Amino acid sequence: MTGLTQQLVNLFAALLLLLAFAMLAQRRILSLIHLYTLQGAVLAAAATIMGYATRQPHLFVSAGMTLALKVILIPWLLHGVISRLNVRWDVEMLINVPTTLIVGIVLVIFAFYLAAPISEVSTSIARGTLGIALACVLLSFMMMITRSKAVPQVIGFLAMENGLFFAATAATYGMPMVVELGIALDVLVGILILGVFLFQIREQFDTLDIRHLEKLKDE
Amino acid sequence: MSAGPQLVALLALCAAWLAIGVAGLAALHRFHIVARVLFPAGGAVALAVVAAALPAVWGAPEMAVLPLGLPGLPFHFRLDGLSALFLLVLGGAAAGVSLFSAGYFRQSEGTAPGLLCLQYHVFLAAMALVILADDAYAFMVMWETMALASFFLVTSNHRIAEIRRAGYLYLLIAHVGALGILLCFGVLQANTGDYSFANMRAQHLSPFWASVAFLLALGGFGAKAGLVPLHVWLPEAHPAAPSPVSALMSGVMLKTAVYGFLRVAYDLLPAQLWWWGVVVLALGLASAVFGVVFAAAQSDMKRLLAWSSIENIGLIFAGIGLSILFAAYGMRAVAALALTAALYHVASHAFFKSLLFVGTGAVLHATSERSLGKLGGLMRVMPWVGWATLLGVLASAGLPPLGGFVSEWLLLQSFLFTPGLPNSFLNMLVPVVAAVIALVAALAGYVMVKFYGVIFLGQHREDKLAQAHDAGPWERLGMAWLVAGCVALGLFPAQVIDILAPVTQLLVGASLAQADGGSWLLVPVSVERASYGPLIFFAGVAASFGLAYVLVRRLYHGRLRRAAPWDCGFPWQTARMQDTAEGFGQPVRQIFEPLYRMRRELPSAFDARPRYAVEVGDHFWYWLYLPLARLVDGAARAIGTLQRGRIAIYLLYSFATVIAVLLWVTR
Amino acid sequence: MGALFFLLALPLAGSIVLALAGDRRYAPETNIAFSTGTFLAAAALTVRVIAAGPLTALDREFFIDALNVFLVALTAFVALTTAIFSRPYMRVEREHGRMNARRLRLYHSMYQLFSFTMLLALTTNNMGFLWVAMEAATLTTVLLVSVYRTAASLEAAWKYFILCGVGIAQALFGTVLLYMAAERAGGGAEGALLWTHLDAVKTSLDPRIMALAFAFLFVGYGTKVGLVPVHNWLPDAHAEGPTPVSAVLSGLLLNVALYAVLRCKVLTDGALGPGLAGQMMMAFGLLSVVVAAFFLSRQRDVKRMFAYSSIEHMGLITFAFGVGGPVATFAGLLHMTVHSLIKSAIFFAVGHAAQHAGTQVMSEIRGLVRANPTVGWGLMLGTLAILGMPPFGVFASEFLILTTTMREQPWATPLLLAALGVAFASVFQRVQPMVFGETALKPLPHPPALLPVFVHLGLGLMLGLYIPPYLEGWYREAARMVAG
Amino acid sequence: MGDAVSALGIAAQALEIVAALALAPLLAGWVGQCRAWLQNRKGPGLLQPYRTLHKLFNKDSVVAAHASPLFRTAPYVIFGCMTLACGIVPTLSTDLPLSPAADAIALVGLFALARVFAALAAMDIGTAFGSLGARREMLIGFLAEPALLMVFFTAALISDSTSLTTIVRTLAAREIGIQPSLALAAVALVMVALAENARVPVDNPATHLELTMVHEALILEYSGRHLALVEWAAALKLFAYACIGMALFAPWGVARAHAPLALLLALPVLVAKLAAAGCALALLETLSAKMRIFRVPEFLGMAFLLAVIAMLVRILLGAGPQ
Repeated sequence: MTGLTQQLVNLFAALLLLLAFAMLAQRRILSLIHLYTLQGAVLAAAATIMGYATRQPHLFVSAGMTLALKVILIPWLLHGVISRLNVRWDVEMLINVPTTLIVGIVLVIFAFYLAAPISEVSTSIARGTLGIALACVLLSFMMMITRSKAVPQVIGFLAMENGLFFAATAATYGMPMVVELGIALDVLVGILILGVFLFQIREQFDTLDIRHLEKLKDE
Repeated sequence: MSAGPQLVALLALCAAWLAIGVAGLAALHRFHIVARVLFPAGGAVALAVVAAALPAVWGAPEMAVLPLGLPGLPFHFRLDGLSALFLLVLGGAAAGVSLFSAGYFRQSEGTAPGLLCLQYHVFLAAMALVILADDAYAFMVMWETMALASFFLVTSNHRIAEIRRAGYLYLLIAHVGALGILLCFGVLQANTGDYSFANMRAQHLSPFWASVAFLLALGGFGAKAGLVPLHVWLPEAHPAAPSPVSALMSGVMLKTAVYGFLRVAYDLLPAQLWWWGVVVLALGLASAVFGVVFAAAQSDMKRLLAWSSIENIGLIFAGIGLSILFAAYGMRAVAALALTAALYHVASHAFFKSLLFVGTGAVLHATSERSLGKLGGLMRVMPWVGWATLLGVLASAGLPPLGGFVSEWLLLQSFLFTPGLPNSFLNMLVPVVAAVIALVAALAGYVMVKFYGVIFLGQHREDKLAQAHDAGPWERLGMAWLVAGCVALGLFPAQVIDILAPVTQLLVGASLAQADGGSWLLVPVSVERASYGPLIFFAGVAASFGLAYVLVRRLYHGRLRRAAPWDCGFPWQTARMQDTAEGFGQPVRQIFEPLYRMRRELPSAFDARPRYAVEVGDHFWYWLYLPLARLVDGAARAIGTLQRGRIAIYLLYSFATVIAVLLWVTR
Repeated sequence: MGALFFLLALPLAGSIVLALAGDRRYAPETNIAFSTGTFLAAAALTVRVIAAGPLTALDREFFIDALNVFLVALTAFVALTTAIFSRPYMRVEREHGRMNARRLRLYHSMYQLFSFTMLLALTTNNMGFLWVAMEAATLTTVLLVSVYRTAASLEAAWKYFILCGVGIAQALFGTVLLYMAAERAGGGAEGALLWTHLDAVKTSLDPRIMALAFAFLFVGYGTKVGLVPVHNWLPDAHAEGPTPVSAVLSGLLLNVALYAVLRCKVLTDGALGPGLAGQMMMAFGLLSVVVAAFFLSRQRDVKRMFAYSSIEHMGLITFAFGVGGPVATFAGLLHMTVHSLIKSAIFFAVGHAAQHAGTQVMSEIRGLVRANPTVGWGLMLGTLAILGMPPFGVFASEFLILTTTMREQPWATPLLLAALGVAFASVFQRVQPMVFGETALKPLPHPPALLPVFVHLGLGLMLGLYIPPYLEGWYREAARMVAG
Repeated sequence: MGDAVSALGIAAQALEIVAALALAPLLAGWVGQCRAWLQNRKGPGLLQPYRTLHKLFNKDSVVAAHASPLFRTAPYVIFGCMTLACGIVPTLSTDLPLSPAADAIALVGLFALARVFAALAAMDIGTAFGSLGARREMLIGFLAEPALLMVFFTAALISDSTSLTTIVRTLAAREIGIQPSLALAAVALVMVALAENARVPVDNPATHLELTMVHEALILEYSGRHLALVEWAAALKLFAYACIGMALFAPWGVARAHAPLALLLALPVLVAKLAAAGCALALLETLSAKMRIFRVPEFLGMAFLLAVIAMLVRILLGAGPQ
């Protein structure tokens, strides 16, 4: 039985990596949000499979929370923000797409190099996925750097959160329940605050381009 | 540790000074209490310090530990011969200056008198405790508190921009010097982690580390004393301070730097290397020449005295350098002679420089004028200040009956012994160094004649000078004490040498044997070799003065008539026809042209309003300090680009840091 | 156990109460009342810990020992004095029209919530909860930084949130790895993340995982400490928010972040031996001191300059902990205390100075001593204290740090001394004209409450000259615990 | 004072001072007379200085309206210093009770004290001449004093002491030989003497031309008894310099201790030597022309250099006969 769950978890990990790359190369905001929702769904599925395979009830609870938070609530909020600020236009990138992808690949290789010594020591069934989780985190970090608009940067931040969550579930069958709740609460409050900020920036600079946020410097 | 009676008394007196300061803070704006009660009380405490320190010169060293300070390193205090001597100098000069400042501080609108009283007495207490400190932490705390208190005193009327600038420069160089001293103590403790001086004395450093410690001490204490490369703050800070404070800073604070250097060079470092002496001698000479040459070119009376302080510090360090040189070659007796010359100059400079600064203070108060171009003829309206400052001028010029001459005499005598050095190169050095010392002493006379002549003699260059009033009773008392100090140091050298003997015995292991000179003849080695009897000397001059006076009155007459001075047929004599300060300094500026950085503005023949101006600059400022400032500014600008403002860049930094740390961890 | 309960319950309750009545006339007084309550609870807790040694509560979810109890006491005390200072400050801000009722309510409630999160982070035993509390601390202050709604404050808040968010995310990954290593070492499911359990079993943790975990944790919490390569958010955030927030951020939040790093260092030292963690902290610490020193001379805004000074001092403390050994760690703890006291005092004085001049640009603030002597002398003495002039406490700890560096790492001493010299030159060159000289400043509508400034300076002076025996024993116990 | 102050010593000291006071104006007169002969004119006669002194002592002393007491005390101080200087330099005998009181360095200090008081008195009046003269006098002073000190140092290195009586005793006891360091020192001393006593190459004692006078400018304002004392002091200074020259470079004929007979013999020897010195000075003055004031630093710089080289030669050539 474990052979199947092992394969399923690896499949979900591969899917997550693919989605991270897709978000890195995506130009339009709407499809960026769809990809994020997809990532949330994959995460929830992986958590349920892990919960089923290791018979740990709290994994089901966290899977449910992920589903509620990252598949329903946050995308709904983002859509609301997008429509309210009528942000439909393409997303400029600071560096063109091909170079970002190549750098992405280098990052993935580096992540695996890092995770290699740990994965063969780890006993959890999803040993190999730690490298992928680290890769997801680094890729979303990369995404935040290369985006020049506020909303894509927020989505990058959320993707990094997803990567971390997957690392928690994959490497250690999820954190203790209380900590999971705390993290989820923090993510939620973070999103609310970012939403408030988006409105304030829009009101102050009537554009969401971050290049206007460069006055505080010590040249 | 049983604390000796003298040390306990001295610590109590320092506490008394602090108490007076705090009392001043309490009576912040009540001027009379501060001026008439607290400052004289400070003077009385200073006298008590003299009384307590005198017996300690001969006594055995006393130790005490206070529960203050760091957990592992409480405050250690120690009173030995060297500390006692410098406390005597501090107490003596501070007594006179405190009495003077009782009358000096008026209801001026500068800082509140109570605050001034607090800073003044914290300054005195800090200096005394620096001299008593016996571990690195106590020394550093008291050293920087002294710098801090004197900084606040220097910037007491901080509404003038260039006084603020002077205060800033002063505290900056003092702090950098203190960092050097901290590094020196770090080297001296030689990895034992115990920072008490007792432990440092027990360490035997390798010649390399001993030299590193010595050079750090020379740099650190030289910055506070005003040795040449680090002297730029002194001509700015001393004139900016109120006069009694400049007197204390010049007279006593520079001596704490000399004390610190002697403590490290002789007490904490067991053995001395010969080239240390040469380095100190060279720096001392450079400071002396630079000081006196620049003093001659000044046209502000307090800057002139500040530069002359640099010259005197140069002479003191030259004496110390010579004594280190002799000590390194084992010539103990001659090293004692050179060290006695240096210590004697410390004492006499403390008294006559305080007297001169206090004199300028009285002039400044009477005329509220500092530039020499606007003074003149004050002798008639301020006789007390005039005669007292005349005595200070004679002592500062190193003229025979007074204190300045004795230390110069001892220094020149010690130069005559240098041909006994085994190193042939140094023997050749002797005539050059002796010549420079003689030239500096002569130039000091030139500067003092200029200082005294332009201020007190001649005609009033401004007509408001006629209303100048003489010094008040307190001020006269203070000046009288300082004059008495100068005269005593001049006429009774044998007794002063007896006080210095145990100190040189402690430091160099030998002292000036008072051979057969009796009590009124100064005989360093033997009568045939050299001797100087100021009392007989003074009696000789006085006798012939008196005889001539009486005989002329008896044989001829004493009639006197007043008339207008000789005007060589040109009736419109004005005060502007007298020699100005710049004029009087012109020959020295011409002869020592390369030492200055002069910018002259000469009027052309067709100028409607011809204007002549000469601006004397300091080479070190242009070749050392400005490039350093530009270097730091350039580095700051380069690092400034780190904070460019774009969030993407910041995220990139964070990303790069994570990658770097991960690589570091997993290598 | 009661004291701990009150310590956490009071600020939480305070934030709820003030959320409802934050803009009433008595809001500042209630704020002070809650802070006083918290301080009393902290004092009671401290006395109990000194007397009875470390204690755990709520089935080992909370753990108090010598190290975090002195930080708890310090945090509660500075929070109290900042609350006292913010009462007249906020009234003047309201007078100047920069604060309206709604913003005041936000300010007061977030202030109490912020002190709750810090106290939670300090007292919790669960590393996961430590992360949650740190993240919550960021969230509570990010709104406060942008409360003035100016373009600059918005930019500062955005950068603060994004950069700290990314930083804290690294720390989460580190905590995950820590949890993984703990599980491997045979811990029970829920006990695995408890620090006391980890401390007990730290020698058997897998060194490879711990090395990676410490890397992430150090960079994560290091961002919150403001170490140099990841410091960019700090000057903007500390300069743009209202002054009480800057004081609390500079004074306390940096200490809490460094406390978190210390907790991780103890575990890593157990697993890998003292080499790695110490070297990393020394490298980043030294880099922070040198780079921040050179930044100081480029500043035009007074709060930005003192923010950089905070970076420099946190770098020095990190360096001290990196050097390790009982004396250096003792000096680091002492420096942490004195830096918090003096830096918050400086921000109080700077706050009123900025209100006098109506701007934070240093060239427009002149002659403070003549306009308002207490503010002027407060700023001057505070600046001299923070620059390490004796007889203040900063010199005592710097003396210890420098002297141990001379013995342990002699190569670092000239760098440190040069950086301290440059910092002294730049800061004092800017502050002296601000305090001395002629003045054109307008008087304040309400008299400032500057008792906190002089209380802090008094404590700083005391620590410089005489460290009371129980305080010394307390630090030595904490130092022994950290240095192992 | 070492051995008991012998009666003979006191007598020698008193005789020396009285001789100095008496012979100084005569020396000045003699130099004036020699110059007159060299310029083939009759000259005012040998005793002219005494007559002028007597005339001046009888006249009232006219003092400037706003002169301070310093102006009136300065002449007495200057006169006192110069008499003490002549008392110290061993001209007649080496057993002088006053000699332990001041050695060579103190003597240079004594000259400096007199110079400072003269300069201050000149500046007291506040006219252009006084202050100009004071500046020039101090300029010459601060260059000549170190040169004189170096001359004394050379002699001190040879006789291993700075006490003048010991120097004279050791130099007199040496056999006559070519001694380069002493020769250089002699030339330096002559140049310094010319500068200090305001003789021709540096300053013309006879003229009152504002542009050139240095010493005369100092005493321009004095009259009556003050002028007499200052003139007498100037003569004494010339006498003292001559005695220093003879003590260092022609020390023979000076009486030993406990030799009353030699004391009487020493007086005529002194007069002879002074006459020769006077002639030499007059010859030098007529041969050289007055220098511009800003050539004086080079002139005295040369003297200073010579003195330092003398010392250097002494040390380099070691303990040889030089």
